Amino acid sequence: MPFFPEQASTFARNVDHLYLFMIVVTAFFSLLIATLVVVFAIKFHRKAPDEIAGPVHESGLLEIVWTVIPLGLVLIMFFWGSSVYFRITRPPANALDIYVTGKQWMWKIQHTDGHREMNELHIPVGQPVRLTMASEDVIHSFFIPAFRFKRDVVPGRFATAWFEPTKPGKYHLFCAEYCGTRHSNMIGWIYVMTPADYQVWLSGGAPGETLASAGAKRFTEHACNTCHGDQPGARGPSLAGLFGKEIHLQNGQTLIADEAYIRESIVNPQAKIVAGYPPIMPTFQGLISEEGLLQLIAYIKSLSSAPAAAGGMAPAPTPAPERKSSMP
Amino acid sequence: MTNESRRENYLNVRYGVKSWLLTTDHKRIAILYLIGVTFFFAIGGIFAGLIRLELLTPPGDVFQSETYNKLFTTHGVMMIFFFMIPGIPGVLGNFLIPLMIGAKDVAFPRLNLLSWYLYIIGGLTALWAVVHGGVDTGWTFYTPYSTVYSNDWVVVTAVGIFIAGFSSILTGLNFLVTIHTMRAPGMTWMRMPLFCWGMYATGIIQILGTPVIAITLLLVAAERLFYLGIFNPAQGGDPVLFQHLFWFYSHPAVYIMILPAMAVISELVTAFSRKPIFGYKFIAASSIAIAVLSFLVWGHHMFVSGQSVYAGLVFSIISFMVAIPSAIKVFNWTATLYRGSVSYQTPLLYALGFIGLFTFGGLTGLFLAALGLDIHVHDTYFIVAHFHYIMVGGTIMGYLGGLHFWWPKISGKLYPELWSRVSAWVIFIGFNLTFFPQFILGYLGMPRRYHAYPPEFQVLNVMSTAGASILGVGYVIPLVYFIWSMRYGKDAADNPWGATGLEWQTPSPPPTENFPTTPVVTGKPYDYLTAGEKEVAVG
Amino acid sequence: MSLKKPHAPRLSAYFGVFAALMAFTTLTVWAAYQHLGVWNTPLALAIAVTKALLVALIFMHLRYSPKLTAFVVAASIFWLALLIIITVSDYLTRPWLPIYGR
Amino acid sequence: MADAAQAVAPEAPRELRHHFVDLEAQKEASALGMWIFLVTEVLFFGGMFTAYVVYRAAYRRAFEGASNLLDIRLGAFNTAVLILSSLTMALAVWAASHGRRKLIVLFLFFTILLGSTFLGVKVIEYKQKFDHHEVPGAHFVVPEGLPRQSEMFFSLYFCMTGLHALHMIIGVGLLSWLVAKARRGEFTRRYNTPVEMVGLYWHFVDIVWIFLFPLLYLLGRHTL
Ligand code: HEA
Ligand code: HEA
Ligand code: HEC
Ligand code: CUA
Ligand SMILES: [Cu+2]
Repeated sequence: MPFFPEQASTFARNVDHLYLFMIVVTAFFSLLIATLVVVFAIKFHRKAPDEIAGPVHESGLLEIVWTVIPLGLVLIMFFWGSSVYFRITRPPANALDIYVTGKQWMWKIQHTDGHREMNELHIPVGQPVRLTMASEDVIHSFFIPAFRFKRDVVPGRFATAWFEPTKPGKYHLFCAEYCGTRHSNMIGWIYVMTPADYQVWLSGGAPGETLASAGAKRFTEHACNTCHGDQPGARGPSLAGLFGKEIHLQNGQTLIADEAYIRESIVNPQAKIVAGYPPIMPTFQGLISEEGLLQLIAYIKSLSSAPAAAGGMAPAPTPAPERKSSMP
Repeated sequence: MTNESRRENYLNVRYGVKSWLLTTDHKRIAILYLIGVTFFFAIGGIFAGLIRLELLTPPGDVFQSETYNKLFTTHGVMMIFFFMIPGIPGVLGNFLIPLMIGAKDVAFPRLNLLSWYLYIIGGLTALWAVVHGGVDTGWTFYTPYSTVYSNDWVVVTAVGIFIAGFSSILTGLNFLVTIHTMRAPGMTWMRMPLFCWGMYATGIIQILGTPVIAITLLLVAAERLFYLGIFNPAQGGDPVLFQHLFWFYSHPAVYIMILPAMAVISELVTAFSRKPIFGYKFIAASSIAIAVLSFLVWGHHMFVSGQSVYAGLVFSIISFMVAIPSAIKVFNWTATLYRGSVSYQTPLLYALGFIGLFTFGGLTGLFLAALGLDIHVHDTYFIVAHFHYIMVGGTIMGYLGGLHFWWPKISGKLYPELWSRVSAWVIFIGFNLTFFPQFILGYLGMPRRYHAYPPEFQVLNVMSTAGASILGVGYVIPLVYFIWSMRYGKDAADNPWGATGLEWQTPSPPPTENFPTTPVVTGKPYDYLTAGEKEVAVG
Repeated sequence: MSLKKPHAPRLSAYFGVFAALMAFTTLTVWAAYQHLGVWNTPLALAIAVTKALLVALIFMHLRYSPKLTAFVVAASIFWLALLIIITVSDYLTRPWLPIYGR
Repeated sequence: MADAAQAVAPEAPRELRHHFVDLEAQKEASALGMWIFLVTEVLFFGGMFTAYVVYRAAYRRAFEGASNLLDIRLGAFNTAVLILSSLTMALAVWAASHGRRKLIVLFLFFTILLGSTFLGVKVIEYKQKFDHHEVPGAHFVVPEGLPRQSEMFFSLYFCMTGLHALHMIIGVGLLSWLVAKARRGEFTRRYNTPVEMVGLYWHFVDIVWIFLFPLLYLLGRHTL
């Protein structure tokens, strides 16, 4: 019987090492306490019914020792745990973009080239994958034990996260956040393929239109183009080249336009007003489905990248958004 | 019956249902709690049995998915809100605090009775929802599932918990005021039994945390009824805000569940090693430290929820810090046994079981507090194993240990020693067989709240179910012999264990007013060397 | 923990506090219409805190109560601050890292 | 309770419950209990204040715009009414501590009157909101020129003022109970704890309003 799930991503090993360290500490202290308790209980067993123990010799030194040693250990655990965590949070620059929508009770997956999958995800080995996830209803959680990867998908905002598979194979995909009746059926498979197999998979099946062109359709459907039409005197700013650009806001702040910002600009435009424009953009909260939002964003992103990026190994690699400040 | 046992005491001063249902005597109210708590534990336990039955095989073949979801929701709600939280405070706290500090009753006896009624009304309300279809949100009521998608019984359950919350608040308030204002002459803070310190710390959490869950559940109910949208993303609400408010209470609440058990253990360890507790001040202070720190760590339940990574860092480090006072307690208990005069009677068996299982369960909590690791194990059976180790292996062991220890005082009777030892061992073995495999399951990736699971997890699940059946038998044995002993048990002496503490200075069972005359305390607690006449003068 | 201190303020203090509360109410309404930039809310809150303090100290006799009472009140404010500040700090720090945790 | 009787020595005052040493200890316990109860109330409202802070920061313009739809005159009037009622409550406590039976009843009566006035005005305000379809839920109509999230403001407005009003209603009930007791002459210089305790509660409810008023009515008035 295995005690570990397969190690199939770059950080699986890091997580397992930390796990082993914790097991050692746990085993040590559990055995220590259990042994002491049993030994004391036997050794100092009451010999006569009216026996009374000697006085207690309190020891400040002992108290300090058993405060400081655990303190040191937990500090190690904290720094170790956090460093693994930060590795998991920081995506590399050349990630493959995948768009995921969670919905009671299925996972809908869209590739930028238009391939769509249901409860299955095909990815090439050795290629960092960046997920942009949204939920249409309740909270779900995208969980791949073999990758030691999990991320809640909270409705109302995007969850972005990444992993890099290291071993071809077929792995479980679970929904880990309770989401209603068929929560335990919201499962699927992750297929990690060799680059060659992946190419075969890509060329098979007829991808529909690309995500970006689906988004372009929505762009006119929702009349975004009336204000963001790039015509002179348009009421809204041009969206060409927006993604990854530095935006100056009316209140003096600046930020980098990423998916979350664009999403917020659509569902809650009043929150961040671009400098030089009036706050007239209506909110589209509740009017555009999550899948639609993902398509719109793919479209807006496509306005920034080289036009011929579709297809190929890593369609439309996204620039790694720079970090704003020198936080740890 | 001997003459001695016909002495007037709180059990025989008055008879009849009314004399119980309208009593304001803290000891009788404790008995009322004992009945209520046992009832809800049995319900929660039966639901646990059904959960384990379903999980015997990989496909969901015994129940419908909907039913299964209601099973674990009801199991969690009943066990947490109607068994664990009111358990030790309601039964042992009520019975013992006034006795231990030398008071005639708690500060507000009528309020105390009201607490019990609120508890029962809340529990029956929640049960009503179960009978009529039931909720399937999990005990955590995460939005927007609970507010927009699940069924309307969420409202009824939330109201039930809301009512029980007030019961918990009033109990905490009562204990705090009692400990502040009702101590007997000479009973200074540093002479107070550690049990009272533990209950004091529990009271702090109860009054500061419970109101927040009350308002949160009220908002959930209101949102469901009036479509408010405070937690509904479609209307601009943020589900993660709900999680913040929920865990602001529900993390400290786990210490409402463990502090009273720790308080019991502190008493048991000294009594059965006939030795003053090692590091009295450290144990007392660590209870307070746990109470305060417990309010700073709630976000460790939200590491993968999309909470800010920086908030995650802070919650992680403080979660590690809460482990330190717990560690201090464990080490001090162990040191108390050293050179004691240790007698292996049943309460001590439970106490030792507690120390071992709590240590292990607590240490697995550290796995979860480590950010990088929690990402993998969050919402898997690892979590389920962690909290059952602490709550079943810890709190229930403490509760049963305490119940055995004070049973002679409560009932005036002795329980059968052999059977009680047997059941302690059965529980210990059954428990470990049930929950240890779940750690492995969790790390292998089996998510919790899963009605059906992939076949490769079956072996471990079968072990777990087997353990649960043993565990269930283990719990029924004490239930039977406690009831049996009330009629057929031998009469207990006033101080059958030779323990110190004011509660052992009064007859078993105590008279209504607890002490013939107000006791005067002149020395430290647990002074076994000079116990008896000199230190605790009655009169 | 004794109640032997003077129990209550003089009668005139009640009327004084009442007058002050009314004056502050007028002030806060007036201030709400002024363009104070970011300071509108802090000012309104400062006035509210002052008013609350007056009610607590005089009307509720907090000034004349045992230290323990003051401690209890301080604890409630402290815990309220914990709830609000820690929760809000999550929201404030979410955008710091532009990838994850949004 | 009956089982109390035996322990109370013959000379013990009527109001002394059996398990306390003397009246002073009893009063001390009640006061501490009441203050601790108020602590729980602070955190009870605290949950909503937290939600308010979070959403106000997220939807600033919606909140400011929606706040301007509240009637500031009614709000300010109610604030004054409540402050006045706090004064009469404080005077009632003063009267009780001097054993002035008639005055206790009078001041309590005024407090009830003012409390009811407050509730009456609240009813008017709620009615207006219903008429204007500004009540969140199925019939909510997004006010002209405001972002959709103004609904959130009204959700919080109704929750916060609604629970505050509920506390007022309970307060009025308690005051009526006190009036009945006071008329029977139950409060004396020596024993007046209930008046004091209800007083604490009433002042607390006033304090909650002192914060609700600027937070709900006074946002964004200067942007008008
Ligand atoms: C009584 C109940 C109880 C108690 C006391 C605890 C105690 C602790 N818990 Fe647990 N916990 C729960 C009940 C409890 N928990 C429940 C019910 C859940 C799940 C809720 C749900 O989602 O449904 C949960 C979930 C939970 C999580 C969230 C996991 C997730 O969902 O992803 C985390 C994360 O940090 C955590 C951590 C801890 C820690 C660090 C402690 C610490 O306090 C433990 C401290 C104790 C020790 C450390 C042992 C003694 C120490 C020694 C003998 C010395 C050696 C010490 C060192 C080396 C430090 N718990
Ligand atoms: C104090 C709390 C407590 C206690 C004591 C228990 C006790 C047990 N729990 Fe539970 N459990 C929780 C709190 C608790 N649990 C919580 C909070 C959850 C999470 C819920 C959620 O996800 O929302 C959970 C979830 C949970 C799960 C996960 C479900 C899932 O995620 O899908 C499982 C699975 O095995 C389980 C099993 C058990 C078992 C076998 C016991 C055993 O220890 C029970 C043994 C007891 C008995 C078998 C009853 C004994 C019988 C009697 C006393 C009287 C008999 C009756 C008559 C004579 C009529 N529990
Ligand atoms: C009524 C006109 C109008 C319509 C319709 C409109 N917008 Fe806008 N939009 C604006 C204005 C004005 C701004 C700049 C002010 C601001 O930030 O709110 C803007 C800003 C934006 C931004 C942020 C741009 C930046 O430079 O930071 C994005 C992204 C955006 N809109 C996307 C959309 C999408 C997608 C739609 C359709 C679903 C849409 N808009 C419909 C007027 C409009
Ligand atoms: Cu989706 Cu669970
Ligand atoms: Cu926790």
